[in-house]
Amino acid sequence: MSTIIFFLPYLLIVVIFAVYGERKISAFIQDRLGPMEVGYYGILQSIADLLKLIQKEDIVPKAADKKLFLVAPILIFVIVFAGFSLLPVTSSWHGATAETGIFFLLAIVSLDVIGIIMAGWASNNKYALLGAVRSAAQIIAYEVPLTLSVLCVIVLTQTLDLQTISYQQGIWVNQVEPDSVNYLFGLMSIGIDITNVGGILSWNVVRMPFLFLVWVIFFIASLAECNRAPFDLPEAESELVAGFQTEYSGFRWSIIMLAEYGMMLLVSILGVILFYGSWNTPFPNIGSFKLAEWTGGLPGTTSGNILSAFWLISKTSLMIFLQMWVRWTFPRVRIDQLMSIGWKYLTPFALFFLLLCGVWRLLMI
Amino acid sequence: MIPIELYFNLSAFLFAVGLGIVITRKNAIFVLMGIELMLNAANINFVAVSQSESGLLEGQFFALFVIVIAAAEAAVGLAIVLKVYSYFKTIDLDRVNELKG
Amino acid sequence: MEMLEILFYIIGALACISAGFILFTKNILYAAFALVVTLLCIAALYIFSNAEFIAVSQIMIYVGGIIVLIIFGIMLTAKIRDEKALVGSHNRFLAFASSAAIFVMLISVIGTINFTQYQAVTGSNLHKIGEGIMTDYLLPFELMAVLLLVALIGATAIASKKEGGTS
Amino acid sequence: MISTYWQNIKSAFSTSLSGLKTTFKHFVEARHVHKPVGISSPDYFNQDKGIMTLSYPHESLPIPDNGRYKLHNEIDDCIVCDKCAKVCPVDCIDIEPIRAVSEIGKTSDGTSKRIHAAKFDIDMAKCCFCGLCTTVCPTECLTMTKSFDFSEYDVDDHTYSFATMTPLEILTKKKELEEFEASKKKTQEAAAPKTERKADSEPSAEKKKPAKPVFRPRPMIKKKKDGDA
Repeated sequence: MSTIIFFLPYLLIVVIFAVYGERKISAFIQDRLGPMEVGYYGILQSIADLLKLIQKEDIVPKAADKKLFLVAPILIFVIVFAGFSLLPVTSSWHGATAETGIFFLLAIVSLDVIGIIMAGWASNNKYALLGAVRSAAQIIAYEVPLTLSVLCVIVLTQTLDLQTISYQQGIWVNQVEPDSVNYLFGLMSIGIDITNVGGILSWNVVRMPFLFLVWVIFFIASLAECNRAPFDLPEAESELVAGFQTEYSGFRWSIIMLAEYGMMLLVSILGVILFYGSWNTPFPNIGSFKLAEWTGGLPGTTSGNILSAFWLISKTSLMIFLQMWVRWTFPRVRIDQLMSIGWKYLTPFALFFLLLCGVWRLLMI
Repeated sequence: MIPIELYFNLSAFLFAVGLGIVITRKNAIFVLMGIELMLNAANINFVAVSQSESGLLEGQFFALFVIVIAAAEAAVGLAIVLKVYSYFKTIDLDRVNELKG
Repeated sequence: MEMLEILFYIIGALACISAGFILFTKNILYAAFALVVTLLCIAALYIFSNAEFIAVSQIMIYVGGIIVLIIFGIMLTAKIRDEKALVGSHNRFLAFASSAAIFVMLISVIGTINFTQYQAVTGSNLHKIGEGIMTDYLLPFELMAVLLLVALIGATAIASKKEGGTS
Repeated sequence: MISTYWQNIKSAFSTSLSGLKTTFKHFVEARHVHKPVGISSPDYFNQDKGIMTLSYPHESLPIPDNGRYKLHNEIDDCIVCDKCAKVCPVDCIDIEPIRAVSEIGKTSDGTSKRIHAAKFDIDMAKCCFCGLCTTVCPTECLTMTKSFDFSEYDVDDHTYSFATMTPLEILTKKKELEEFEASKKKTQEAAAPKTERKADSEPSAEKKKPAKPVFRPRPMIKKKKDGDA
């Protein structure tokens, strides 16, 4: 069964709740109340917004390139949504069986630039074009640390398939890789077998503790890839109005918004899969308390499906919260700061950690 | 499975179209695009052959190297195009006809 | 015909149509986006021929890299307002004659090949590619890396604003 | 050079973490909500964390009793002296007096009322809240209240009428005044010598003039809204 029938409604629900959540989180961080009027505690605010956006007129500027202008938002969304076709949802329900899962996801992230440039160019507006060019420069620059940080994980997991990576971080690893043994911190020399202990101990961040720093690099780079604050230069509202989306209104603008939140969700799920145990439970088996088995569920069973989906979704929501928290904490960086963070700090460190992960992998066998 | 002739025919068509683009177009970037198309047409053949039973992965390696070298070629080519544009104020290949720079 | 074959024909036709569009369109930016479609279709064809890794590389490097470069090149050398994005063509007869000749020649040559020995197989070859790059093809791989680095530096040096070719 | 590189990383981490800590503290403290406690309350300064916003129409800070917002005229105490209208820098008070034939009553502080207020309109749209009218008011009937939220859809609705007389009453009072003036003139004519008569007749003629526009229809006769929240 294709995961699309899960991800399309899930994405819509996530967007509706994320818009509401973002407003509430920003409000609480700034000691405000946020939306309060529509529904109990303003819970229907984003639905009201959605209705408003759908009713709005679909305006195409006179000087714009009409065909590209109309196609661009849909292209952006389609490209982002294509990335979801590979993600696993539960332990036995995953997307397309692609050996090159992560590689394809990284390609998706870089494809997104095409849609943004198309939107910016077709608007025939200085701000839109500037925003699009900035966005392209930023996404291409941050692809390097992003890819390198993902590569650090790949070196440890020895596979590009997302579902295999997920299985490796739990107690069911022998279902896909028979006879493989998980040691504490991944080190054979310590000799503590945790294959049947699982839980948080078998997550990638614990298997190779330095992966936490790699995750920091991944997280920063993914923020830049999503064009989110503090790297939201392409849509810096104080200088560029709204960047490449300046000329869009109504339904098409909401599609762009949907794609933006979709991208957030995509990189959040990717981060969880790569570093934080995917759909695996955080509780390990302790002696006769088989917490990992009770809270994880055997793959293939109903409880296994429900529990693993629960863990994946809750971890992803935590990641999205983290993105929002970061957004409402830091001011926007300058374009030269952005480039120097990307090239001078993140890239060398990602390379260093890649080397470290290679050495760690040698210790694992 | 899809017969390999189809890949070859398609690749022949794309190659011919790429050649047509390279010959007809005046704009340097258009010409670059035609070249990319021709490189891709060749790649299709390499990859199509490499799926055979004997596991001729050489075709895939070749395609991989072609893709990467095409990236290098495009980077340098576009840099040259930009330089030409800043000097001649045009990238129309018919009007870029002085050798002395 | 089975599903896969129909899909192959659709994608192949899409590739041909978009390639033809590049040939006939006047708007260079439309041509660039049509090239995106062609390259994506070719990536799909790679997946049909059991070359997933090459397909993703195609998307990543060609569509995500080269096309973006080309679009930047177009943006820096053309303006949407003053019709510079529209480009004429010349040598039409010569082009038609030579491409048609090449096409006919290729098709006739392809017709003579005996393809029966090339029986397609399915199965993973990702690990083989990885091992191949690190063993048999290590030298070309490293040379490619050096070439990319040289091209990168060269492109920056050429396109930089400084006169007199310092750097 | 190298040391600044590492120092940058160090400061980036420490400042980022402290920033995140600060915002998270605020996020957690959002459990508390400021109560609508006024400045006069002793625990006004004790609420130093939590959500500051008041969801205004539903709750609002208490206004001190000496707040200077909407004007209010206690018409029973008003002696229609016209001082407020005279002192008003923006001419927002519009009074139409009718002299009474005799004392019509006393205000609460004992001043006798001799003038009817046919019209006592205050245009709050013009008012500049200077409070001069309240200072000059001899009977302290014109006051500023603490009601501040009196927005309307029509600017005309900002004119508040405090006169309580009905059109019929105004007519009767005017007639009474005219009759009284006429009878007074007669008695004066009868009593006074002829030389004084001319000088006396002129003010009475003047007095008659304002009586002409007896009644103008007012479109905005509206009950005074009680805006105290």
